Amino acid sequence: MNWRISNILAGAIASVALALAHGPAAAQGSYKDPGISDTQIKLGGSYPFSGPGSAYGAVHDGAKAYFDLVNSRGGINGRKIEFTVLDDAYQPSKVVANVRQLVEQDKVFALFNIGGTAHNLAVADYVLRNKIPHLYLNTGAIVFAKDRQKFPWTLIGIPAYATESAAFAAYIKQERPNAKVAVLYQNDPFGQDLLQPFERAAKHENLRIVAIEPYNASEPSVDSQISKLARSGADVFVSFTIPKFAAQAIRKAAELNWKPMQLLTSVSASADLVLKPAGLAASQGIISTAFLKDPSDPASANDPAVKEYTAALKQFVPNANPADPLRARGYALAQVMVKALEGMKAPTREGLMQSAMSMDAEVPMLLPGIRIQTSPTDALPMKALYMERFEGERWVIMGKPLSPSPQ
Amino acid sequence: MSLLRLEQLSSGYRNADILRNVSMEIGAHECVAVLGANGAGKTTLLRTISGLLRPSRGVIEYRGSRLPEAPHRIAALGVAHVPEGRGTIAGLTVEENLRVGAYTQRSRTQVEADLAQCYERFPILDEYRHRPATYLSGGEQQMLALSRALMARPTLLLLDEPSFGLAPKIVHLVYEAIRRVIAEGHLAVLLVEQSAELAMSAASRAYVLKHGEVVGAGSREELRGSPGLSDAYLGTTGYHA
Amino acid sequence: MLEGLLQVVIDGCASGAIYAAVALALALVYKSSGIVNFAQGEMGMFCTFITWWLNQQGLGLAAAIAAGLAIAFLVGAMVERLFIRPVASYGEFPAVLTTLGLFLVFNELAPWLWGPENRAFPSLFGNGVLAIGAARVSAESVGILVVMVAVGSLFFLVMHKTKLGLGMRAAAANATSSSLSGVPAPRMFMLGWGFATALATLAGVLIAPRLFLDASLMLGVIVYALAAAALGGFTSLAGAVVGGLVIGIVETLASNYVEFIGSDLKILVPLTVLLVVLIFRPTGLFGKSAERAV
Amino acid sequence: MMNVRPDALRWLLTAALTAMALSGAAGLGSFYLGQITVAAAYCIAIVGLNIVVGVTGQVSLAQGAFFAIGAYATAILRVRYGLSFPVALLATGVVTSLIGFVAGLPALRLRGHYLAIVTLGLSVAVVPVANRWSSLTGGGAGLNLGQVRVPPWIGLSPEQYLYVWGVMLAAAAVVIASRVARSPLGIAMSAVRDNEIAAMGMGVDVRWVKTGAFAASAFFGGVGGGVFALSVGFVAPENFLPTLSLLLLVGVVIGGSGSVPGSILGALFVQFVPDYAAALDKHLAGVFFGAAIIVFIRFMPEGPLAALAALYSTGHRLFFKRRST
Repeated sequence: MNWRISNILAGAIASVALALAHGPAAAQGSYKDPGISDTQIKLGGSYPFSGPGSAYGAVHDGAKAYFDLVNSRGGINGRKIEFTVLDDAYQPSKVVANVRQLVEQDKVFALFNIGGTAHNLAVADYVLRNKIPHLYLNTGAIVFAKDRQKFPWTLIGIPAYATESAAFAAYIKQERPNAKVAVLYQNDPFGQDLLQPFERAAKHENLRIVAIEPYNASEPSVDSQISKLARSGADVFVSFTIPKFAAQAIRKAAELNWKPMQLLTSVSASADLVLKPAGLAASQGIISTAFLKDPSDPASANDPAVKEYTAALKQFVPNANPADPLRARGYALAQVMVKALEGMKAPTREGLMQSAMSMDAEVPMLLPGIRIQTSPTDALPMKALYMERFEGERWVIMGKPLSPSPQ
Repeated sequence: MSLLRLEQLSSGYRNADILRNVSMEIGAHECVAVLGANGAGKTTLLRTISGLLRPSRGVIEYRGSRLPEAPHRIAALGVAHVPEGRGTIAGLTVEENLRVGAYTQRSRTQVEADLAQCYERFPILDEYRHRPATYLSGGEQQMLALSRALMARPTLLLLDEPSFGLAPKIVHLVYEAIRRVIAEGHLAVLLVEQSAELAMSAASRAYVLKHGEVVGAGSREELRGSPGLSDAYLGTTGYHA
Repeated sequence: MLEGLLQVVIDGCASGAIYAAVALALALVYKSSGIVNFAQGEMGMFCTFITWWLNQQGLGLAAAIAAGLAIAFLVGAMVERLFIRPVASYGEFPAVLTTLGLFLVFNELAPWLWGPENRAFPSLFGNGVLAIGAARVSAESVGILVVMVAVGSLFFLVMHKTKLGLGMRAAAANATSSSLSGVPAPRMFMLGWGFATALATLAGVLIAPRLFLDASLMLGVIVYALAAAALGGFTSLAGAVVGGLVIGIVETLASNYVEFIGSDLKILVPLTVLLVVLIFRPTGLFGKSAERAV
Repeated sequence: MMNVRPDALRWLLTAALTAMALSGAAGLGSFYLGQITVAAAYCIAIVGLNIVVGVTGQVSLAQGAFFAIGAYATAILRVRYGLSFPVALLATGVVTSLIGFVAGLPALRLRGHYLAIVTLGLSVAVVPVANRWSSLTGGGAGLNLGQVRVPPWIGLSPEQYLYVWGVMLAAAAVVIASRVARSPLGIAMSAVRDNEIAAMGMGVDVRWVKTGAFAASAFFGGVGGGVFALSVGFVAPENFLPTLSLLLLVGVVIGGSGSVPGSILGALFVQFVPDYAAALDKHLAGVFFGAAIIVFIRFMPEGPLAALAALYSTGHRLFFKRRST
């Protein structure tokens, strides 16, 4: 085809696209920072609604349900929450673009509940440069809590993965001091973030790890990894997996007649998504940690917080299954966020950070005894968690909340 | 009554007609050649008749009624087209190619008999019957293509340059077979060829195409009698069969 | 050590059975329409969801599977008619890229309709475990292999011993020539897509109990299945099954006994095997060269 | 038209187009600058892929891998070796074209689907290899490139500076590839695409043309990846899933296979249509994007430029005169 004509056309279309890209600039009120007014607070989020991590999109349902509930009750001091979310397909580069869009186009006041370790690391520089509160991340990477110089505007939402790892190591030490430990982990930031502190904690507790097997989330099955771990002769099996692979692992271990003590990360500690599909018989006695109330547990059906959660989800996100613990997590973190917004002394981004970094509060959807505690030098909002054991068809909380120090 | 009648037929690709206002008639059991230089529209003519191209204007009448649109429906009415380049079906064996030719035939015993006849006509096909058809030489593939068409027991056989790319000896062999088929008298043949001499060794009369239009027609004798015609429009003298 | 090896080989066969199941569907659609359908796995996944949903609605498992396969056949045929046929004449790229578009559509439609979470899928073969010496294998894995070999053989017979199969192969290899011989090529393509989608759904129904059903059911399998189908030569149904098993076994062996590869790089094993085989046999183990004589 | 003018015209148009795009740097916020810089990165990679797929006719599903290798190479050269980014980009291009040359070797034996699947293998390898080689790549946690340093006399923000670089590199890629496609080498490439045996008969060394095409496409792919890494400021394995190669192929076909300027449109499609799709319904973004691909291919199989040109020529015929030949 004629180069000249095609160039003109390409140029014309490209310039139309450029023109489309120019958006109107939002007006700013009398407030110092954008995204907040007498009647409104704009929050921005980014979730994987598509792509390989799309199961995590469910977290958004819970958050949305709680914000809608708060708005239906009149908002926070008369300010309604507008929660703008974009799809990032679980790609860090998309999170970067989304955050730029949320801050520059949508003029959000703060970022809330973005998931994934690499994904949040990717935007950390940007939020620091632009001084945007980057709160209650849906990741437990301890680096955000430790390196406050680099991440002063960032705060994780869930217990540090390292906290869970330390709890696991301590539990193994207590139950089986001479254990031979086998670990299965997902070969991405999620799994690596759980594995690395666990290795440190195991060293600290003098535990012997005899086998570590990675799996790629893009592959169909972990059967051959479990087979390999079973042959290592381990008598403790730690599973840092997402639900589908957690269920595969439990079932394959049973098929191989391998009966180690099993510890399963709380991400996959779901009766409905993991243990029932894997088979209840094979799931008895599995250990995990908990910080959230379990909406699928019949025993908690009368808990007012769970009742409110179930009703809110039904009202505002009608098709969502409330049993998914990720939805409960989103709901709980939205409760924390609302507390932080309520505690603002000044309606500014700095005011929000100050509120978030000096909190001592109970949150209804969290298990009793787990408080949100932060201070300017302490960026681990949830330090405690419970050990729990799967018995019959439900999780049973064991003992008191633990606060192991993350390694 | 004519078997095939074309009236003011135009056809081609996209919005450019290659054939323009072509009219011709072919009677049952006769062999008619279509002569013309490269690009005269000969192949377009055959492709339009067999339904691979849709005419932009004009009428194709076969046994007194219009042809359906889809090529396989036209084939089911007894029109067999040996396409340019032989149309060997890759990945199938020689025998499977022949059986595809008999796809419209219902009687199993008759198909087996026709198969035997093909093998008798071209023993080389018998020898290679279980080989992939693409392993055959060009001439063998032409014999296969002709046989595949005959397996359909056609009433009208369309042949597109059966001599193309073949050594003179092989051309001779192929044309001998074509003449034998015509002599058997069961079908009519529309034969496209660049070489007038070659085509007229089988055909009894011919149409001459130039730039997509019929510029001449006549019997074997008439064409022979006007050497100007073949020189002017055909250009080549071609093979002696 | 030897017991370990037996278990490793058996695990490899179990994975291989899964790859083979999907590879068979890929080979069938290639054989009957000449297109590598990137959406094959996703269409199978989608129809597996339909089967699951029918089962949830109270239909018995066997009836749900039968209905699911019938729906899959229709879905496949419709997709060919509505989306593939219009672009088929443009050449190969547009058709293949259209299957890529379909891939995205089906991949996202399923979680939108049924939710993103994984779920159990009832097994046709129960939860039994067979012991072979000291090695153990689930009845399901054996069942997958047996059913796929049986179905593969059935399709082989249909494709090679019936007139319909001859027509389908001919249409795929040379649509023009075939239709000039009276083969209704468009209908053959529709049938081919229908059969292949039903076969992919059968593969989905068989593997979903092992892998658990979610929208990514086939995502992990499709690369292996493509490699298996290519290893087998694309047009060969037996080749697809053999290719799947070879890949499953070699992959599991390598991840167990080659320190460097381990479980994280094992996905590279089938692709390397494929590359090496193709360098010596550019049309796969069982593929027939269509380009010998020009 | 005379001999000199079209060339001059081309340069003029390219310059005007580039100037128009560059003027955007003044008015756009950093979000859009980033978006368009990423689109420019895709454009560079799609131009490269077009050389292999459109011009030489070889199926490659490895372009996403070259893009990833380029992104990582640039990131590593910047972070670990502190190279300035233009130098890093150039080194990246050299590295990836060497890898591309090797990756092109299978094309000497394989064709069609077999080549597609083998090249897909390279794309599948990216994520696990990046995770494995974490000492270099940062593993799953990724590598942070930080912002580029802008020479103070230029007076642009880092985003604007990268945007200008991205647009100019994309324009350069389009111009260079167009010239190559028209050069004797490009004609040899097209000959390989149309008929390998005939090309050999014409004295074309098919082996060099094929591997050379892969090397060239990898060069552009790598530079595109480098621009991507600089613009995003961060590289992590999840950015480079095997689907990226398919996405770039979508860019080639949507823009018009073989049409180098079409690559610009292909890149804009790949970069912006998913966002528009997600704006319609975030849970159905893939459905809309997939549907957009299907519709574009259905109605513009040779790309929008060819479709518009066909429309133009039809209109021209209708309005002016019906030529009778």
